[in-house]
Order: sequence, then C-alpha cells, then structure tokens
Amino acid sequence: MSTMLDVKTGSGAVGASVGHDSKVNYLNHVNTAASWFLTLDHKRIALLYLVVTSFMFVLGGAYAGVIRAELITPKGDFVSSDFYNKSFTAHGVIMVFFVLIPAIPSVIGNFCLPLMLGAKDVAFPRINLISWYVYMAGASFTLFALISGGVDSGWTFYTPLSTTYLNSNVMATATGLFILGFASILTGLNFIVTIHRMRSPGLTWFRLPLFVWAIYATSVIQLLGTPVIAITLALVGVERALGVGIFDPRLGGDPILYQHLFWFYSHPAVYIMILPALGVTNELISTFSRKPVFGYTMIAGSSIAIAVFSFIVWAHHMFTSGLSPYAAMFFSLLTFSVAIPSGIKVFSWLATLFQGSISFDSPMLFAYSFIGLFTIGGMTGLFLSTLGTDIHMHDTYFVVAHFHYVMVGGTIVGYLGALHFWWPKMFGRMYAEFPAKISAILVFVGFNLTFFPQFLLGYMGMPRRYHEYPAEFQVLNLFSTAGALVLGVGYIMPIFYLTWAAFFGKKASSNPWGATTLDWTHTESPPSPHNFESTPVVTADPYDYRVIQKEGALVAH
Amino acid sequence: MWDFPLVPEQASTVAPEVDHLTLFILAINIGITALVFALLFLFSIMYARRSESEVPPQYHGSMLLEIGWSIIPSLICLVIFIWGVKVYAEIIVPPADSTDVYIVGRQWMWKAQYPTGQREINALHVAVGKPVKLTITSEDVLHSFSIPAFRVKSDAVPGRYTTMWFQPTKPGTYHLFCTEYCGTEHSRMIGKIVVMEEADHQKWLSEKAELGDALQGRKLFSKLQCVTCHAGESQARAPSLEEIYMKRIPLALDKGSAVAPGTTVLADENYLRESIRYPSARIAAGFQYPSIMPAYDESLVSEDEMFQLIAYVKSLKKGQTPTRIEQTTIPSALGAPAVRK
Amino acid sequence: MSLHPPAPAWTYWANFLTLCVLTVVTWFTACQDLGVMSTPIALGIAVIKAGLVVLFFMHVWESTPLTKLVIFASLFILTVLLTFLFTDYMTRNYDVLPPVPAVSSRV
Amino acid sequence: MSLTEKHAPTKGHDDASHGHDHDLAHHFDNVEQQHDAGNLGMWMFLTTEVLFFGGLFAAYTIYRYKFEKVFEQASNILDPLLGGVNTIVLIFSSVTMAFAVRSAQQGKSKAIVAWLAATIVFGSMFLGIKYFEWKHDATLHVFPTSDFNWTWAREKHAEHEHHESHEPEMRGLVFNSPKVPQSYIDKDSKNPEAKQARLFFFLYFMMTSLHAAHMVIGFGIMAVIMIYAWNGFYSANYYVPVESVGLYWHFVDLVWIFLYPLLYLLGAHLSAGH
Repeated sequence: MSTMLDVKTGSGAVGASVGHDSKVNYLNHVNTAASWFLTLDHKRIALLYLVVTSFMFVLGGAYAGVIRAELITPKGDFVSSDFYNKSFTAHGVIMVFFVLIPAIPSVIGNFCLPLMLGAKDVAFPRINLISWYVYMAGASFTLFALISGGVDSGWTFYTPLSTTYLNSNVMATATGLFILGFASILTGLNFIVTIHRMRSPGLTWFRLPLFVWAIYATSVIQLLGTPVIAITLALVGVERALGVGIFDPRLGGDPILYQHLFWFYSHPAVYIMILPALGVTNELISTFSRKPVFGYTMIAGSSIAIAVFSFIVWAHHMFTSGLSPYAAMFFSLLTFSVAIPSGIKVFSWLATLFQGSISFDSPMLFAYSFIGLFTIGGMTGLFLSTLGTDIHMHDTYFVVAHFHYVMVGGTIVGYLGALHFWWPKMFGRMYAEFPAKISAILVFVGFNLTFFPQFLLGYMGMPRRYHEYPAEFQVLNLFSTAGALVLGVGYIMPIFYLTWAAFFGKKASSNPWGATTLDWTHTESPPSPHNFESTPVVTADPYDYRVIQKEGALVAH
Repeated sequence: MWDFPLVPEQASTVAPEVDHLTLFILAINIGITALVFALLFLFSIMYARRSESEVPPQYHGSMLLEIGWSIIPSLICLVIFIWGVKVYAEIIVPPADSTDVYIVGRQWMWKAQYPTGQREINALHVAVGKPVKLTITSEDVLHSFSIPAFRVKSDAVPGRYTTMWFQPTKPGTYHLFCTEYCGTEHSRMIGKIVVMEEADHQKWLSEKAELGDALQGRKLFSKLQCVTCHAGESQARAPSLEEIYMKRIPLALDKGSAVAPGTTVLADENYLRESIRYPSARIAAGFQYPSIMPAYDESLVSEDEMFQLIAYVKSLKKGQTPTRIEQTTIPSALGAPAVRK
Repeated sequence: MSLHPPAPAWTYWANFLTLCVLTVVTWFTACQDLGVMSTPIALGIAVIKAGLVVLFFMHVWESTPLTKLVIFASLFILTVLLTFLFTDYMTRNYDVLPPVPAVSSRV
Repeated sequence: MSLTEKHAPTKGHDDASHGHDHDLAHHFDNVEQQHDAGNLGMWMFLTTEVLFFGGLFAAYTIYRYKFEKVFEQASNILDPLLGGVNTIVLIFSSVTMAFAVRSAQQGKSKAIVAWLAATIVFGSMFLGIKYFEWKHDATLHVFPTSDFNWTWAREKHAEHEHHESHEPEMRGLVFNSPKVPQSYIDKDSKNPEAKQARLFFFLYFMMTSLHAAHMVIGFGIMAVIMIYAWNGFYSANYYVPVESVGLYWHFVDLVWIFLYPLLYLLGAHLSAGH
C-alpha cells in the first residue's frame, strides 16, 4: 500500500523495490563499442537515436539563432541574403526531417513500445538497427550538402526554383532525404508489425496504452506517405540531372503538380510529428492525475481518424498557388475534418483532470504546456483552413507561428515531457526536479514570447523567408528574438541536468511516478536486457489506479 | 517606439469582409482557448493531490459529453467554412467593369502594364474606388503578388495566368510583397501600391502613356501574319477572333480523343494564351487536328507581347479584323495613344 | 508440421493460362479503335489480371482479414491521391463562378 | 528487402539457451507468430511500394489527361507486341516463383533452388527483351535527354512500320543512335508537342527503369535465398524469406501488368490499320 508513496519521491530510500544495483540491465550487461553499434536491442537503438536527434536539434537550433539574430534589424546587416536563405533551409530540413519526424517514434517509441506490449523486442530487431544506419546515411548526405556550401531552396524544394534556377546543393540534400525516407518507413513497418503480432497474452487492442495507438497511427502515415515524397524528390533529382521538364513549365511540365505530390506527404508528415506527442500527453495526464484517460475509445479512434484524414487535406497548402477554386473549396471543407478529432483529445484530457489527483512533477508541467500550446496552435489553424482568411495569411509569419505552435509547442514540448517521464526508466536514475521545473517554465514562456508576436506580424502582412523587412515590423521581431533567447536557455538546460542525471543521478525505483502500464509495472529501471523476466499476462484495462493500490503491483515483477 | 500598428490598413472593399471573418474566428479561438486554460487552472487548484495515497474516482467516459464535443465543434466549423467560402468568392470573382492590369514577375522584380500601354516596375498606381483585375504570370520561378492592405494575394505561376482583383477604398501608399520564396533576393522583390484619387490617376496615366497594349497587339497581329488565317471570314482557315473573349467555344472531336461530344471551353486569357503557345491543345470545332498554326513559344512571343496580343483579341469587335493589306483605320475602341509630352 | 498446406499445382497453371489469355485479349482490343472506351477496357482487364495475381499467386484468397485490410488501405490511399488530384485539374478550366454585376451598381 | 529475422542458434542475443526450437528467433513465442510477423511485415513493405510507384502513376495520369493526343502518338512508337510477349514472360516467372514458395511450404529445399533459378532465367529474359527495346529506342532518339527528337522519332517510326525492318539494328549489343540533322532539331524547337512527347518518354523510362531496378534487386535477394536454401536453412516451419521474396516478385509483376496498357497499348490503335 504505502510503497507507492515512497516510490513516488524517487529517492534512494525506496529500498524495498530497488534491489537492482547489482542486477544486470540493458545498459551494463556488456559494454563494448560493438555491443552498442551493432546492438539489436530496441532500448539501445533508442539511445543511439537519442544521441543523434539531440545533436541534430542543437544544429537546427543554431540555424534558428542565425535567423532570429538577422531579424533584429530590418536591414540585412548580420548575414548575407544568400546565407540567410541557406540558414532557414537548413533549419527547416534538419528540424523537420531529422528531429521532429524521428524524435518521438524512434527514441521514445523504440524504447517504450515493446515494454508497453510486454514483448522482448520489436518484431524485426535487425531492421530496427538498419533503419538507424539508414538515418545516419541520410543525415551524412544532408550534412555534407550543408557543409559544402549549403542549399537555399527552402525545405519545400518548390519547383522550378529547385530544379532549374538554383545552383546550390539540391541534389545532395534530396538524396539525403530520399535515403532518410527509408529509415522512417522501416521504423513504421516495424512498429505496426510489433503492435499486431507481439502483444502479451490478454493485451487486447482496447487494453493498449494510448501511446501505442498514437504510434500505430503515426506508423500508418509513415508507411503510406513517405514513399510519395521519396519518388517526388527522385523526380526533382532526375529533372535537375537530365533537364527533363516534369515540373518545369518551359518543358511542358506543371509546377503545381510538384506541390500536390510534395504536400501529399508533407501534410500527413505534420501528423507524423504531432500524433506521438498527443500519445505521450495521454500517458502523462493519466499518470499524474491518477485517473483513466477519459473517453479511451474516442481517443484511440481519433488517432486513427487523424491518420486517415491527414491524407485528404493536403491542398490547403496551395490555396493561393493557382489551385482551381473548386478544389480549394473542396479541400477547405475537408480540412475542418481534422479539427474534430484534435478537439476531442483536448477536451478528453480536461475531463481526465476533472476530479483527479493532480501532482505537478516536471513531466506534468510539460504536458500542461503541451495542452496550452497545442490548443493555440490548433485553433489558429482555423484561420488557415478558412478560404477567406487564408488568402491574406498564406505565406506570412502567421503560418510560421501556427506551425511552430503545433510542431515545436506540440511535438518538442511533448518530446521533452516524454524524456522527463521515461528518463528514470531509461537510465534508472532521477534528475533534479528543480531545474526541470525551471526549464519547463522557461520553455513555455520563451516559446510564447517568440512565436506569439509572429501571429501579429503575419496578420500585418510580413511574408515568411524575408531577409529584410519594412521598419514597422521591427518591434514585434525584437520581442520574438528576445523570446528565442529565453527559449534557447530552456532547451539547453535539460541537456545538462539530464545528461548529468543519467550518470550521477539518484537511483530511481522501477515505478517512480506510480504509472500503470507494463513498462512501469513489470520492468526494472533500467530494464533488463530482455525486458521481462517472464511474459506478462494482462488482465485489466491500461489505466486502473485502484488495481495498483490494491495489489501493490508497483514492486511486483 | 511603442506606436507600432497591430492591424494592417483596411484599404480595399474586401478588407473589412476578411477582417470581420477574422474577428469571428478570433472570438471562437479566444472563447475555446480561454475555456481550456481556465479549466486547466481551475482543476489544478481544485484537484491538486492532497495525500500521496489518494485515489480519485476511476471512471472511463461519458457518451453524452463525447458526442457533444464532437458535434458542436463540427457545426462551428461548418459555419466558419461557409462564411469563408462567401468571402473567398468575393476575393476571387472580379466585377465586370474592372480595369485590366497585367503583371509579370521575374527574379526579382514586378513588371506591370496597363492596357493603355503604361508600364512600371515594382509599383502599381491605381485609382480609389475603381476595381482592378490583375492577370499575373511569371517569367521564371513561382512568385506571389501580395498586398496585405487589400487582403489579397495570388501566386505568379510560369506558363499560365492567375488572376486577382481589388477595389481600393483609401488613397495612400501600401506594401507590395512577393510572398512565394523565389531565390536569393526574395525579400527585395517588393514594391508599392499607390492608390490615388481618380483625377490624379487620370493625370498620371496620361503622363505615362505610351502606345496602348491592344494597339501594340494589333501591330504584332499583322507582323506575325496571324491575319492570314484568322481573317474573320467564314471560309477562313482559322476561327474568327472577333468577340471571342469569354465566349464558350465548342471543341473539335477527333479520333481517339476522350473529349466528350458537346465539350466547350471558356475563351479566357488562359485559353487564348494556350492557343498561341500550343495551337493543337484544344481546337475549336470545325477545324483540323493537328492545327496548321505554328506554335509561338517564348522566343517568338514574349510574355509581355503575349499580353499585348491578348489585349488586342479582347478588344476585337465584330467586323474589325484587319484585311490582309493594312488599310483600315485604327478602331477608336482601342484607346487612342496619347502623345507623349 | 507445416504452417500452410500448399495449394494444388494445377491452380497455378490454370491461373497462368488465364493471365496469358487476358494478355492476348487486352492486346487485341487495344489494337481496335474503341474511342473513349479503349482505356477503361484496357485498365479493366489489367485490374482483373492484377486481382488474379494477388488472390492466387500471393495467396490473398486464403489469407487473414488483416492482409486484406492492408491491401485495401494502400489502394485506398492511392485512389485518394489519383482522384483528389483531379479535383484540381478537371476544374481548372471551369468558369470561375458567375460574373458579378458591375461595381457601380453594387456600391 | 527480405525480412529475414531468424537468428542462427548461436547468434543473436546472448540467451540462446532458453530452449527455443531451432527455427525460432529468441523474441518470438512460437513459429506461427514468427511467420505471421514476417508475412505482415512484407505486406506492409509492399504498401509502401504501391505508393512509391503511385507517385509516378499520379504524374502519368495528370500529364496523360493534359496532353492526351501526344501521349497516344508517343505510345504508338512503342511496340505493343514486344510488350505483350514480355508480359507473358514475366507472368511465367511469377508462376515459377509461386512454385518456389510452394516447395518451401513443403519443405523441399532443393526444389526451392530450382524454381528460383527458373525465375531468374525468365526474369533475365524479360530484361533482355527490354534491353533490345531500349536499344531500338536509342535509334529513334526518344531518350528524354537533350538528345530527344520528336520529329525524328515519328519519321523513323513511320519508316519502320512501312518496311517492317527491325532486323538490321537488332544485331549487336551496343546502343547506336545516328546523329539527328539540324533541321530536325529546329523543327522540334518550334513544336511544343515535342516537349509533351518528351514528358511521355520520361515517364516511360522512369517507370520501366524503376521496374527493372526492382527486378535486379529481386535477383540479388533470390541469389542469397538460393544459397541459404541449398544449405537447408529453410523448413516447412520457417520459410518467411522465400515467401517474402515471392510476394515481392509478384508485386513486380503487378506493376508491369499496369504499365503494359498504360504505356504500350495507349496508342496501339493508331497503327491498327497497317
């Protein structure tokens, strides 16, 4: 009974449950270079991803710093326009393809999915490792492109600019992204098969933690969307190499077709980024309010609905680009369909908190931050799906602010929440709570200070991707840059205290938060190399906090 | 430093419409966001954990609530959508009496030309209260012609025309931006929209006047020997172009094509342009495929000249097709050229 | 023990012969001038052939509902891609809504 | 892409001592689970392949809609008879592949090797015919590079149709494309249909070469599987790799079944009378 109380504090005093000092775990059972770089263990592969995505995040953040520094003054006096264009391209490419898309599925998903399913590993451990190497190969090409001169097409590679008019490294970048696509596909494939085939006895679909549903929906999009961007980038490459005009109007091609194919992937890609974060939030809200997620079935269904709807709304990125007005109306109407499942999730979380027992540990602060920012990001999407207002706001800073609220305020904050939540499980050690709370607050405040002014800038008409801008926009841009500084501090802090905690933190118990899913109740912190001593048998719904109390299952292995 | 604007100038007839819709959506935004934040705050205070062994009631959902928060947002969205389409229709459909202005974008400048021949770069002078319809294209990459004060925007797509229109309501100078990323100097592809009182605008027009577009087009029409076939007679080898603009043209059915019987095409700027660049693409009923007309690509008819030809075809009234040997007088409807000072 | 009992060999040969016949049929019909119907006929035959390959060579005839769902999902998304693209391309040349009366009469 | 996830008994994680039977990787509970996972994984992979080719099919559909007549004329340049023969050759390789999988289900290792070898032979025959088609295409100057010439292609194609003289150029393996006279290049530069035809041939070469690349990759995987099969690696309990390469090969067949009418038969009626 009272173990939960002790365990919760995560202090070293929880001797009752923590006897793993001497135990073999996945981190210490063998420690050669080969055992890391050729590992087939999903947990170690997750850590490999953690290291490279963190590196990429810092790199992409540095480019964001260049952008914000340049925009302090209206004149282009900090960097040249060429370097500015290369900076926002690099920022976009790195953040979208190398951080946001893989972050939660490849790090958190890889680590938690088999644990949550009661499986020894993912279905195809070797393919899991291969996908990390494919990611590395893609990253190498792209970094090579950046180092050897950069690319200035924007992350969208719109034709005919990217195919005919630029002489920067479009080819190397496109090749990198083409390769990277396969990493994404292989991860998604692996997860779907794992969820279908590797569940523990008794773990029926509606007993799955909601994070698993979210990862499932994400994987479906990865599987069905990514090949289209791969072939589209291949066409861009071939067009550049051979001068075939598939997207070049001078040679009979249609540049709008490129946009169609590009957004057919890149709109669903937004949901590849946000769905896992939505899944993480379910876990956090439930755990820290000790209540089952309100409306489980609706939330699970809404994840799948978002995955399906994401494929039918892509042309809302093209309302001003010469799309037929009839198609514009069609896609505008469909776009609203995505709003409904997103709304369901937010309302359900509120209902989960209602009458809960809420504790404000740092992961919960990130979850709160996520709900707030995701709500603002989602609601401002209404302006952009509405035809009458999108015409004015399209390609302005309003759009920039909107998608940063969703992709950074949503995905990155959700990712930080997930890292703080599962860090004790990953490394068996607790981080210091105080700096974590400070970081959560700094990220929230800094984020809003950075991006809220951009809504106003956008409505004023400031176009995106501008190196110089009219003087009247300067004040708001100053706010934005100041906010970026705060945000930067909020992001850098966790790198230090989490890394420190991974090696020197206090020992964590197997279930410091009192969570109810298999990853917490049936594994050690850190888990043993094969996760479970014996295959767990599931007999109850995922979020039942009474069971935990009654059976004292927190410490039962 | 603190007097900076937060809302752009409302300087066109659609601007207030867009702003009303924006305010409506904003109200819904603020309402729901405030609700979410308030509940988060309230629940955090009311239900903060009181003891470590506390177990709250475990319930799993409420069908009524869940249906409620699916249906109500759907209805709100539907209202926003319908209103949005209504405003969109205003934004994209120009009034019948709009003045035409042709816009060509290129890296990194905007060229504007009036049917009466005036040309300017990175600027557009228009009269207050007069609707203006822009026909836009690009010579190289994608651009986007954006006037925030008018709440309108349209991409410039190479190889085809897009249109937009506005009716200024307030004299002044407003920003013109390129909002589609177009390469190194993208942020310098800016200009100004000068809205003048009508009398001032007339004065400006007469000062800047050159040979009218339609007249230029007429010269090209003779120079390129279009008149040889488009003779305006029923026995001519090519369709008459008189009063063809905005008519529905029945298309020729030819062997193996999937053109359904009775298919017509609207003879708008895009069709006229296509028929000059790719004559065989869509042939009027009664004429042979492939077209006997040579195709006029960019090397023969530039984008600027294309606009002049189209302006001429648009101005062509019944019986005005010139004979093969130039002898008719210039039709007055073409906007007689003012003499330059 | 065998996971799946193999299908009788003659089913494969019968399938092969049907596919060959259909190939000849599609070649023959394509050489006739069938006007607008030629493409639908050719694609219809291709769909039948594809169906035979999927059902018998790829054993979907006797596979789990999940496999069928997977196939349906990919074809569904492919159909969305192909058809939704046409909402743009097929309506580009329509009249853009009825023209509005002149401004002078509106204001 | 073979979803080979079986570990040899001594490899894999260091707990091979759990008493698993020989055919089972450590993280699976039983052979059915292992087989179903592999099978599902392969189907998942094929869905991505559908969408991979789907992007090209989408581009094809749009341009065919826009440039309908030219696409028919361009398609007419291709030989529907050779394409048809190739279709049947490829279908036959699918049959041999189906028998390879059938042998695997029965646990007959040597038969797997034989049927896979037959599949490679007929697959190679397909590529061989393809090679001679491309070689003919080279003489017609339809490769969608700057060398493309639509005027030349139509003229030479018409000559071929009249003289029925495919023979001389079929000899030898070297691609041989005579130089196009300047007058043809000038004619092309004034004819926008040349650009549209070039788009058709771009799509034709892109799709068929992507298809061919898939076949070559398939050969590689089959070769590896033949070695494993020869050494008795597969059994009636464990044949996921054989089944997966089978699914893959049938998919390659499926793509061709659609490419054939879309590319070769589109304009076949134009020369129906000759």
